Amino acid sequence: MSEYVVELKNAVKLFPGVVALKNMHLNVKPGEILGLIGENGAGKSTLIKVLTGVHQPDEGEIYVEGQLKKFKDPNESAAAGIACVYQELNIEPLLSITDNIFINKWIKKGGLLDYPTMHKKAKEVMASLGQDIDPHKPAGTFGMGVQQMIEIAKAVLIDAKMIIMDEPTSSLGEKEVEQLMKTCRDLKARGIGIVFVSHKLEELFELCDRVTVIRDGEFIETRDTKDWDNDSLITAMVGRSLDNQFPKEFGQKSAEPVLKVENLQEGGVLFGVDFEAYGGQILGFAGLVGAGRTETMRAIFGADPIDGGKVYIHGKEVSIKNPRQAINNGIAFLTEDRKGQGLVLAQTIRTNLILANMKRFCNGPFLNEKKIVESGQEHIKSLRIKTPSIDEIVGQLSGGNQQKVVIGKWLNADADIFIFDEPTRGIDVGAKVEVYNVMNSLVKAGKCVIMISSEMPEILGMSDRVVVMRGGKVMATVDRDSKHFNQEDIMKAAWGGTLDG
Amino acid sequence: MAKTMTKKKGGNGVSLGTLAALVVLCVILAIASPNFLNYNNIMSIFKQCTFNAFVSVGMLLCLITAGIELSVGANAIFCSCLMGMLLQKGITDNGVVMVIVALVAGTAIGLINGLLLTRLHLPHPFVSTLGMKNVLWGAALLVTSSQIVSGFPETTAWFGGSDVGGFPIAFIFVIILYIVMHIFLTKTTLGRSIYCVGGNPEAARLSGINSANVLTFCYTFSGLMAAIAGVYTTGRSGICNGAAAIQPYDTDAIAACIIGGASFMGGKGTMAGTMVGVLIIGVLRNGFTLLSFDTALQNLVLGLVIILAVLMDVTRERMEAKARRMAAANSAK
Amino acid sequence: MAKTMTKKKGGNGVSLGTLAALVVLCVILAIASPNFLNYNNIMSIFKQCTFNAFVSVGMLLCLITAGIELSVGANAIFCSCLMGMLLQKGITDNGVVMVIVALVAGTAIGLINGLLLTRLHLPHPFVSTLGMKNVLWGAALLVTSSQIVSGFPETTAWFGGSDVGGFPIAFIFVIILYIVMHIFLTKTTLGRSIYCVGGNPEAARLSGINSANVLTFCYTFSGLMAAIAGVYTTGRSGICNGAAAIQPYDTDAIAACIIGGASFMGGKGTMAGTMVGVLIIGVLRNGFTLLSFDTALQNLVLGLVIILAVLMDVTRERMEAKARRMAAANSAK
Amino acid sequence: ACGGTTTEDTKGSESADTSTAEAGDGNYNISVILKTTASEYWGYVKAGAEAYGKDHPNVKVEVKGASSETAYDEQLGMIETELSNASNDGFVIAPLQADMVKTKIAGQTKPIAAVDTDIDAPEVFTFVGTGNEAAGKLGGAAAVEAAKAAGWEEIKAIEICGVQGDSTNEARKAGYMAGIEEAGGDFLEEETQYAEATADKAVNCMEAIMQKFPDGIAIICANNDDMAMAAARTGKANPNYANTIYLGFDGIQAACQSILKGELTMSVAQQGYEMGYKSVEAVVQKLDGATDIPDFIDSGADVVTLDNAQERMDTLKGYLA
Ligand SMILES: Nc1ncnc2c1ncn2[C@@H]1O[C@H](COP(=O)(O)OP(=O)(O)OP(=O)(O)O)[C@@H](O)[C@H]1O
Ligand SMILES: Nc1ncnc2c1ncn2[C@@H]1O[C@H](COP(=O)(O)OP(=O)(O)OP(=O)(O)O)[C@@H](O)[C@H]1O
Ligand SMILES: [Mg+2]
Ligand SMILES: [Mg+2]
Repeated sequence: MSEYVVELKNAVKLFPGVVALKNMHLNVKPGEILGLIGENGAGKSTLIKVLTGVHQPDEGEIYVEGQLKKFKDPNESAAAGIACVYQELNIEPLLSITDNIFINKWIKKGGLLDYPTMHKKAKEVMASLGQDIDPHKPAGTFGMGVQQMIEIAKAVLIDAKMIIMDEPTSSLGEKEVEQLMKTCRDLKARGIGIVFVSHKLEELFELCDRVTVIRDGEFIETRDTKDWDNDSLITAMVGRSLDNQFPKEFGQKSAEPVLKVENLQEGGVLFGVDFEAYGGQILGFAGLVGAGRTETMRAIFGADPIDGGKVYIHGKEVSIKNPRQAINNGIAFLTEDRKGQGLVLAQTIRTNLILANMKRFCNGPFLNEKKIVESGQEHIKSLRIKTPSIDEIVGQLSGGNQQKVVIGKWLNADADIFIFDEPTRGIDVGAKVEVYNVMNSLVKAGKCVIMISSEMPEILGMSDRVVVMRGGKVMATVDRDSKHFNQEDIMKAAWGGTLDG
Repeated sequence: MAKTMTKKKGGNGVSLGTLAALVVLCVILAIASPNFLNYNNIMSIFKQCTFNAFVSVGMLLCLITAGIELSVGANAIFCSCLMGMLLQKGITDNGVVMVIVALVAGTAIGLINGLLLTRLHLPHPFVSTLGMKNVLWGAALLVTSSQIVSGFPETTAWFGGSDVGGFPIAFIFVIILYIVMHIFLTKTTLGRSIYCVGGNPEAARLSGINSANVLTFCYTFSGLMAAIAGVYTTGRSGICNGAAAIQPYDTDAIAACIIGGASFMGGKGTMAGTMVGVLIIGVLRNGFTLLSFDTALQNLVLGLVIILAVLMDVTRERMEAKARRMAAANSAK
Repeated sequence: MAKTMTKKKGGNGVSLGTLAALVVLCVILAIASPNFLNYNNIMSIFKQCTFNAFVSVGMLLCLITAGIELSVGANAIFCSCLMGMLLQKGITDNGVVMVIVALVAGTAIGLINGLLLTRLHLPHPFVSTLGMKNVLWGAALLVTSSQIVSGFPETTAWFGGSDVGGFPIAFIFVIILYIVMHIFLTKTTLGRSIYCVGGNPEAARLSGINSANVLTFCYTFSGLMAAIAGVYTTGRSGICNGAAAIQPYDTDAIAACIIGGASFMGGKGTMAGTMVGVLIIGVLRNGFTLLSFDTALQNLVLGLVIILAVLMDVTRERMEAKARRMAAANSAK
Repeated sequence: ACGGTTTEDTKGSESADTSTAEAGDGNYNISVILKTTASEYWGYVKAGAEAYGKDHPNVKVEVKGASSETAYDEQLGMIETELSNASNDGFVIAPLQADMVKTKIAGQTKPIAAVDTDIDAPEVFTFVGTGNEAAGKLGGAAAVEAAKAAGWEEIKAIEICGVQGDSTNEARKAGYMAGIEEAGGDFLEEETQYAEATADKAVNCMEAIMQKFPDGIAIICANNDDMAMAAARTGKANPNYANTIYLGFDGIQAACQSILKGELTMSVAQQGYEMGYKSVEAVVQKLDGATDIPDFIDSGADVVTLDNAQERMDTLKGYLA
């Protein structure tokens, strides 16, 4: 009986044109939380899919409690007691939350499915994850946060020896993250081993017992968490040191607001949102999941019909009925759901990059491929998109690299108002800095940047002003130099508290 | 997608809009033709619906998996011709044997459709089943050497021909079948897996559902349904004719399922809805004959109704969605 | 999907597997029948391909948007019958006028298909175009009072009938059309948008592409193509016949596109591939005549070839992917 | 006269002419393009045509047909292909759309014979057949007589049609109507049902007819035997339709059986085998320079009833053997 519940030894995994893993190691003790970190495209998800039998390794062995195992499909790994929360949401949009949670693990009574029991259990487990919702509802009607929790509920429900979580917090707000960490500690207490993937270092430091770092598909190093610090961790994963995680730079605040929103109304979601955004500044949007930040931006961008309210750009009232008009008015909107709303997964990087502004790459009606490739290569270099070529199908990039493609797309849209909804979701620390630098250069160029983020450090690190939302209303607006510009007060506002003065 | 997700269903999963369409249709016909509501006529509507009712079940399963089954009609006719061949070539005149042969053959063909899709990794069943449709059409003609066969024994005719108090046996069977399948789709593991595979194949795969087997099952089952339909039509018309294989049975079935709320994107569709779809088409065709419409008018009206039925449903949904948003807005005030 | 994404194409975007299928087919026929390679015969193959070539263009656009267009054939026949009506009812005997009327009507019908889909938010074009198919079939019979009309003026016959040195004018037009459309799809913004709308309509919409208009364009254009096909068939056969609307033109077109690499999931398909698909089907039918296959065999073989053509392609892809993995392996060593 | 014997003796006479045929300048390729080969009736035409080839070693007969009687474009393609095929010496065509064929064959010099359905074009030197209209007329008249015999006072007739707009369909309809009206029957045209030439739809139509005319209709005539047989079976269940006259078209074996079983009453029979045989024969004679070929060769049609059904069935079996 080995000391490890699961052990992976010198695994190799090849994809057409890509070596995703070369002699990879990983081992997890029962009742420990192992952090796994690495740059985008380092091979974390691949490593995980090898452990769960989604991919079969070209070389290498997997041991579960000392016995050598070969997993032909996820069933076999589940049977061996390995559960997994995959990086990408895998929701059955049309089926109820219950169906989603019990997919292929249905509870039966007398040969037939026992829905009463399943609904009950589903409600319980979702509640234990802090989501009080009706499990009969189709999962597709909920936002990403809830859907992420459904995925976690799936894994928690089966009694596993080891649970793997691939970036579970990337689409969660503060509150959900807290809930999740609590859940993890409970599982750990029950002697279950947990692999926890995240690009948020503070989460790893807070939660994990040991942290494994991988780079370019290779195992780099595993240490106890106390033996790591920010710099050593970053150096290990990006192979160089990063002096500053939030390289904030300041632009020239425009005299007049570039974007002004008055009393924005949308049935059931937005109840009179007002705010102003200035050029040369980053306006942060803080709030809990479901606060209405995304909906606000969708409304401004013309993605959803609004029921009332005014929008001014450069002091001129504009009526924006659809995204095309928004873009023509110089607005760019990087959505929070890259898979569903950001990318055409089946198309190449080349095509996705020009999606938002084909005009710019045209001579007359014809596309200028030369121009497209040049600017494409530039983005791949400046954003460090890890890909074999510009003609790679976006669907096959790693999660973080997909996110970078979306950013590239909007940089091409030559807008002067940039709305970033969770722009660093699923991006590694190195790449985050690159994204921040992009924002910096935008504000330096006098552009107006709006950044929705559920990561408090990011909000505090990068914003010039912060709008705090709750329940479809603006609770507070905090300037960088105000005394309220700190985690406590902003969270207080997000929870519905009021800030004096 | 969002709008389809919020789709409100009646208890058993039939969309009210389509049900309304059926009712409206019946009212119109009842007014237009005195014979419409007469008992015998309603019975013949049931008889006329039966064939489509059978093939639609198989079609529905395939549609739920985001697939399609274009060979259902040809398969049915082929099975019917197979029975004819046994008789024609004097191999047997035992009705039971004929029926068994037909059922086995139809199921086997369904299995082949399934394997083509899952084992040979054809991109979409449209192609394989379209090919199969042509193959079966040819085969149906070959086995009967392009002749019409008649004079089937009573035992064969029983399923398609007999009734209790005017109520066709076969339709009683249909009703039972639909109830059983409703339970199957809503209350069994395999049934749910079918929706999962159709709604999000990747999710199904990652949760360890063996998509390949689920798909193969659906197409095999569809084959069985087609075979039963073949046996039925043989008994009903008393003859078999390979040339009938080109009839657009498949489009009738697809129309029934779609009108009943199924979607090409998969993951949607119910037995109750499909039954309504089948009835809408059956009632229409019956109306045509009662009012002796000519082909031109028949197609014109059929086409319009198909569009309208779905239109009604969609509009209803969107109005509902709007109403909900407004309600939410006010409640928030 | 993943596997289809890695699909390797020849320069102009035709998948080599399907091309091979065509070549093999030709070789077999050349051996089997001395007349196959004869100039006149090749010309008649082109003539027989032309109709399908036209409707397949429209079909391809709709397939790329993850849609489908089942009314192409019926639309073509309707346009042809419209010309017939003008003649029959003595409204005009001016060929040019007839052609213009046909083109306008066909395009308008396409527009209606598009608006049904985008403005009335029907779930999937299958239903609306299926309905439209029936409507047009009926309409075609109505306008000609179900009679075959003949005796069209020379001007109408020109497009369908005339040739330069035996080479049919219409097919020259087809070749030009395919080249232009190839450039359109690969090199213009609208063309590229069509692929993106097919791949992910929501993402396209949020990127400022007006998905609704793109879709409407595709169906309208498909209508125009159908109209041209209608004018062609009128000129070629010298008559119009409403009953012809039942012929499975739509499945021929779909088969051509799919064989040529299009997908029901949208986002895929090329002009070159489609041309190969059209030729495969045309060559087959021609071969049947030369070898005087009887009907049964024709259908059987057609079915098998449809399956095989796609099968070849899929297998080739998978072998390629394997090869690339091996390459990666060695490079890693 | 029943199909059987006539064909026997024509065959006899053929073998006589054969000598002259061989005396003519030798080997011919005759291409026979039928409406389809996917039905029993056309099977006989095919058999007849090929039989001539067997009787005359110097004549090579190739028979082909579209995949269904509504596959207009396929036949158009076939005709093009065959006309462009240099090795053919003569053609026999059964047109799905006569006018269309007319445009296709314009200017052809090789002899072309029309079979089953006439083509009114100078290039066509003869038509072998009866014409669907004439045959239908025959059947209509016979049906009315039978109905009178069966004791119907008012002789109403309803037709179950095939594919609307299809020329064969329209011709047969016209024939039935004329035959029935002339013989004093009453052809209810506005009651005409359309069953797309398929048995199962015919059953639906029959059920509707019984709905609308509960106390019976004298004559139900269908455009082919499958529809007629299916209708007859359905009608038998209803006492008021027990002695209705069910009239089919083609007189195929299954129809004969059905007649013998007492379901179907009668069927109009065209002599498919003879048509095939004689049409090829005519083309060969033309090639041999014969000038005395009539421009209409009547292959004869008759009505199959209980009296001659058995006989006909045996003959038909003989053809396909
Ligand atoms: N199905 C696939 N086909 C081809 N290449 C793939 C496939 N899946 C992953 N890859 C490649 O394998 C490498 C590792 O990808 P992986 O998703 O494991 O990275 P990751 O560490 O999870 O990155 P992220 O932090 O962005 O999720 C990447 O270069 C990616 O392009
Ligand atoms: N993760 C979620 N959980 C629950 N409801 C959500 C979620 N995301 C969206 N919604 C729905 O949409 C409305 C507004 O959500 P929105 O996405 O705008 O919030 P947000 O502040 O952007 O949260 P997020 O951090 O998920 O973007 C909510 O009232 C809720 O109905
Ligand atoms: Mg990953
Ligand atoms: Mg959001």
